[in-house]
Amino acid sequence: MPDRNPVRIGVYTCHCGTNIAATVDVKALAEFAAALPGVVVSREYKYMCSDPGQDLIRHDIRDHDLNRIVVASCSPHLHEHTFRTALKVGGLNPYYFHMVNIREQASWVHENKAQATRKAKDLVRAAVCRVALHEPLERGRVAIHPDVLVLGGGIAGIHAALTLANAGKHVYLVEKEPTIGGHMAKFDKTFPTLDCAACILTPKMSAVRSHPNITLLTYSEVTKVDGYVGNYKITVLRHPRYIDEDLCAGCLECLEACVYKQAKVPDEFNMGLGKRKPIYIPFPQAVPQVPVIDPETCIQFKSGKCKKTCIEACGERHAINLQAEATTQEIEVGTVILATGFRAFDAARAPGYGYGRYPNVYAALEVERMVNASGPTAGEVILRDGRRPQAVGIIHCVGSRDENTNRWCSRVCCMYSLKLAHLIKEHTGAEVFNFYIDIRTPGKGFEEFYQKLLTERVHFIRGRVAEVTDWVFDPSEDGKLVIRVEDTLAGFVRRIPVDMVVLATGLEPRADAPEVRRLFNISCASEGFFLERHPKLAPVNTFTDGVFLAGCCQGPKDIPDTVAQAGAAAAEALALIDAGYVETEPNTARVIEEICCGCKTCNSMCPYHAISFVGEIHKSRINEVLCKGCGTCVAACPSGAIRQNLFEDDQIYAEIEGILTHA
Amino acid sequence: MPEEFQPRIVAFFCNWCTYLAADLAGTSRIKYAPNAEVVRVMCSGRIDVQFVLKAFAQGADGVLIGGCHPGDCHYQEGNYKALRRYRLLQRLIRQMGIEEERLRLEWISAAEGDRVRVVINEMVEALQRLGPLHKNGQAQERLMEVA
Amino acid sequence: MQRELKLQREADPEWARHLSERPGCEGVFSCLQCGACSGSCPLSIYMDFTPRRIIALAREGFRKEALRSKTIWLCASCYSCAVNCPRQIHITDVMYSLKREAIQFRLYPKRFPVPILSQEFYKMVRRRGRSSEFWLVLRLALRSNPLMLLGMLRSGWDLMRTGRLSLKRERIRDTGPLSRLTAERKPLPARGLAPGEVA
Amino acid sequence: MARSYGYFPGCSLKGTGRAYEESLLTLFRVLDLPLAELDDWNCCGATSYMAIDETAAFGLAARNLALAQMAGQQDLLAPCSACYLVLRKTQDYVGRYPAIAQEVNTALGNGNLKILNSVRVRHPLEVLYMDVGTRRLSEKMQRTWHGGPVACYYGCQMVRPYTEVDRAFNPTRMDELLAAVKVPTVDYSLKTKCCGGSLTGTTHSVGVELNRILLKEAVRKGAQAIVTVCPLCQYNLDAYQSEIRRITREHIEMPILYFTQILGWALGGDIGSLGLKRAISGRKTIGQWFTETRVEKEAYA
Repeated sequence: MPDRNPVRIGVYTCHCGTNIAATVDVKALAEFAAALPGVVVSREYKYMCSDPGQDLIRHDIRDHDLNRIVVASCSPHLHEHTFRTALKVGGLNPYYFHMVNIREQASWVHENKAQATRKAKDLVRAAVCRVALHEPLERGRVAIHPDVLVLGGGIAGIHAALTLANAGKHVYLVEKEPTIGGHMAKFDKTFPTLDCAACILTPKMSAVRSHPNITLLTYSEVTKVDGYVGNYKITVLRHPRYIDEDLCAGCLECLEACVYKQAKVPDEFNMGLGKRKPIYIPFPQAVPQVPVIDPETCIQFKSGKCKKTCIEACGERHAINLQAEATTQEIEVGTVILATGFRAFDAARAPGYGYGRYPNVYAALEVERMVNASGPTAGEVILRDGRRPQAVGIIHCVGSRDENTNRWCSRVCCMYSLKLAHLIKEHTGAEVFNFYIDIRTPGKGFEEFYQKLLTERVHFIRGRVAEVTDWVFDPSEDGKLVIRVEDTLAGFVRRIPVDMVVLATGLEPRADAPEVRRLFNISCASEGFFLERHPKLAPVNTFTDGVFLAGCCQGPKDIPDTVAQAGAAAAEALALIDAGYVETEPNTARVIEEICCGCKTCNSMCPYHAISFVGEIHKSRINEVLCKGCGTCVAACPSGAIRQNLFEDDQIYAEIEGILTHA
Repeated sequence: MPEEFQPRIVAFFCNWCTYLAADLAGTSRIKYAPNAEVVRVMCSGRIDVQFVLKAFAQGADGVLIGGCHPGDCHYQEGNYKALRRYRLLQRLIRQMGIEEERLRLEWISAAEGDRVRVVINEMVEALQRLGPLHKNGQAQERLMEVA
Repeated sequence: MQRELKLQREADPEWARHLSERPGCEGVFSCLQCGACSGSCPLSIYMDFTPRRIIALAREGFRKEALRSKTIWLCASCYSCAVNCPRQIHITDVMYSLKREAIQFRLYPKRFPVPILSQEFYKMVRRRGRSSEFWLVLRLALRSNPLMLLGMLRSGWDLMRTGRLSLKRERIRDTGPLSRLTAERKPLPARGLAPGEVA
Repeated sequence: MARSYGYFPGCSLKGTGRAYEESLLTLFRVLDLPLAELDDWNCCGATSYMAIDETAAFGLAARNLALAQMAGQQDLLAPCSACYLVLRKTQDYVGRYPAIAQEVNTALGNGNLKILNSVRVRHPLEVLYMDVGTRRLSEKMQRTWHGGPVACYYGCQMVRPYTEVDRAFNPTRMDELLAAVKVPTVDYSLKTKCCGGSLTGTTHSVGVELNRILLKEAVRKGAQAIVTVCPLCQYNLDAYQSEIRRITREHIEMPILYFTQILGWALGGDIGSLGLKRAISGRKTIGQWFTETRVEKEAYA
């Protein structure tokens, strides 16, 4: 209900250091505001968001008995909450407040001080007109379902899931592939410590499997998301594995028994360098320890004429069911952590480097598998023809820092290239050449690792490779791959013959990122990675409450950063869960029954089915719990019978007038 | 040389996409014309036909509506409703003798900071070509009737 | 011992800015100095400065160094640099722009054939609308190095006997627009001219 | 009724590049695709003009575009890579820089010629690949190749910086066209390396060296001839072989053909009107390869 006391407005202009003050004449702005109708106090201060700044507001509320507050500073997305809390502490209803964005929308985007100040004045005038019409509002509360969905079973998802599970929360860990482990499971060693990836990852993987609080759904995808923070309904599609996870003991005798005596299908986990059977387990430490049948290559699925030796081998357990079909499962959670990871840049998109044209040009992940003791070559670094390379060239920034492909720096390539350089030299004793634009080692122990490589006599040539070719300019190059590059430090162009070329491909968003983004109603940054709520202050939050980000789906990062972020995301989720409820914004819509003519126009407008038609009184009614406050129905109502808190028509009219009244 | 005409634009930006794009433009220090002033609404679906007419009646030379790309609406389909009303409005203002270029609808996602610059600058140029709306007497009368 | 030292007063940042505003030259300030251009250039190995270093010189405002280099004349406009550049800089156009300036201010090695060819070609086409290879080569040789003709006897004869050498002087009917075009030509502003340099 | 293509020969095709024009006309005749030579066309400006006066350079090309437009042509064929690039680049820059468009227009305007970018500048290679297609070529094939494997040389300005004709890296359309008429090609890594253009005339030694490299690598890859798409490339590779032999004592002697000559021959064009006699190097080989041999049609029982 509107309060009767005369409006007494306080206007506070923030300098934001010089961020605002440099381009907007804050003094003039404050004086201008002081003269506006209803304004009792108008001040400018260096940092309104700081404690002294907020105290200023509180004291004025007390001393000048203000009942409306306007702060002209930064974006409401940054500090609206801060100031509303200040009002609350000052004993005023937090919704007697309006924020004016004179930083992102004035001082930072305009150069002419006069014009920027003029615009700031208009905006402040608009806010003053608007706030006068504000009414006190109360936030609603929604209980939070304690279970959590973690999407993606790489190191990020695994770590987040374990953190939550150890805190006693139930976690659904959904993974697209038949096993968890993600990219990290493919690595041999990790930089800069060179400790073995498997040794630090597999214990966590088995912990996931055995944890009572974790429901592991591998080979599965989320296909539908309903609800909102606190109460999400998630539909999960489970692809058929053709082997029952509960019945299978993981003896793997079915693999032995397969009619294919020799593995002949290119093995995805080994980047096609190795072979697998139609019935297979991605890698020995896979979790769950349950094989999967690939219907594309299994004879039974292709021709229906197979001895089904696998089923025989399984015997009494009857774990194998070739009739199995995809199933869907509904789960209810309160919060979601997205840890969907990245996709490695496709080296074929850098045509000058001959990937796919010259057999001995490899992408980094292929070499990762090669140097891995349990990889397709048992740790041997060899060429396609089995020879050992005598000289290897590692080309940095493939698909990164390039207007023709991806603009961004992928952050990990420098370090993994150094790691591969070290491992290749160690395994083969070959001469190793690194071709780089800049070496970026901003991390604990990174620079030291670089130094170590330099002393190991690995060559570092500063120059972006122009091309990899088999063109023989000099007899010494016969049968080699030649790397042509300007050695920008030596100052001349060089041709360097090598046996093997490794392309340090960058990281890019997964192909399915846009779908995931839409499912969970979050945003992507221009390059396609998921967008965090604030680059510094809310790096794991999204603009959708209750949905958090972990790992490379938010942007390229290395393992330690990924794990740290996963922990942070888990903590954010826990904070919500343990609070037990979330406060909802009061900007919901309501029907003024006296005016409603029962035309039902609004009923179809609401995507949340919050509007129902009450037959007996022949009027529509809005369920405030379901209403998300978009205001679409308000704009649609022909008789103006629907009103929206905080976005009342007259408030917006006042704002428009305020903007357009010439000073 | 005569002072160049500075059009006034009222911009209705949705809270989740276009307003964030404007924030991004700010944090990236992208410079654009100071002629557009933003009214924040939760969703472009909230934008009432009356808001736009009111803005014109109050002396705006142009009105810009910014929402999420189709399919990306934070409220699922508010932007489609906005699109419908925009089409209606285009017909309406044409009948009132207001040039269509004075009303513009743009889908600008949170990632498209530079798009804000492009759109607003384009619009300012267009309006400078058209000149002030209040010079258009007929339109003024009609506006007074409806708003 | 030869001393190599550059003083900042020898640089002309204004010129660099001006260069960066010419069509096709916008990118110079976003150059990474990665060397992809020089690496892919088939002629960089003959140049006194690699294309990358030309960009470095240009954007630091070392006008004379850039304009006097052989590099800009060796550029055969094959555009490898442009398609390889991770910043999509139109390096070929930068070279063209430098050539234009060097010719306008006569900042090229004396009797150096490439600019002479350009000028002869320019004259011929402006006057007649088409170029006639035989006469073009003849004028080039006479103005740069007449001995050149001796070396050309063989290929000249080859062309003659295969009927590929036309002594006809091609010409178009309507040369009006062409002369108007060349009349349009507006010279680049004279910047940082050393005494003795004529514009 | 096949639609006709506007045809911009450019200066070289009337001189050193005659064989290219002759074979091109023959090829398009056997494909019955009419070519309409642009009336009163002028020099495209090539690379040299740009080095003197940008506006004029664009203006020269623009005049041709305008002529084509007024002649009502939708496509303008430019067989010479340099011509193709200059015309294509002019359209690009006139579109991108209003200032340039303005100057060029005022200059041409008086001669009531307006630049119109509606004309599509095209290279014969791309026309044959897109409009005719490999399938039709193999169907129309009249003679079977009994010559050796060839190296397809695309050069620079046809594939860079504009990539409508083919990819900038490892283009393959010429190889595909030749494969369609059963001509074996080798994997030639230098297919887009520069021939030096006019450098053979200006900084001779450098220009010749570039061509030596191109020829030598072709030999190493087992090619017995090089196929080109540009009069300047053809001339450079063709004219200096004897000189290269003299300097390097390497025995290099191979025909440098135009792709239009091979296709024209394979499709049954009159051997006399393919300009084959205009070759300087490898004349003997050419004589042996380009003979009257018909495809033996399999008899169906």
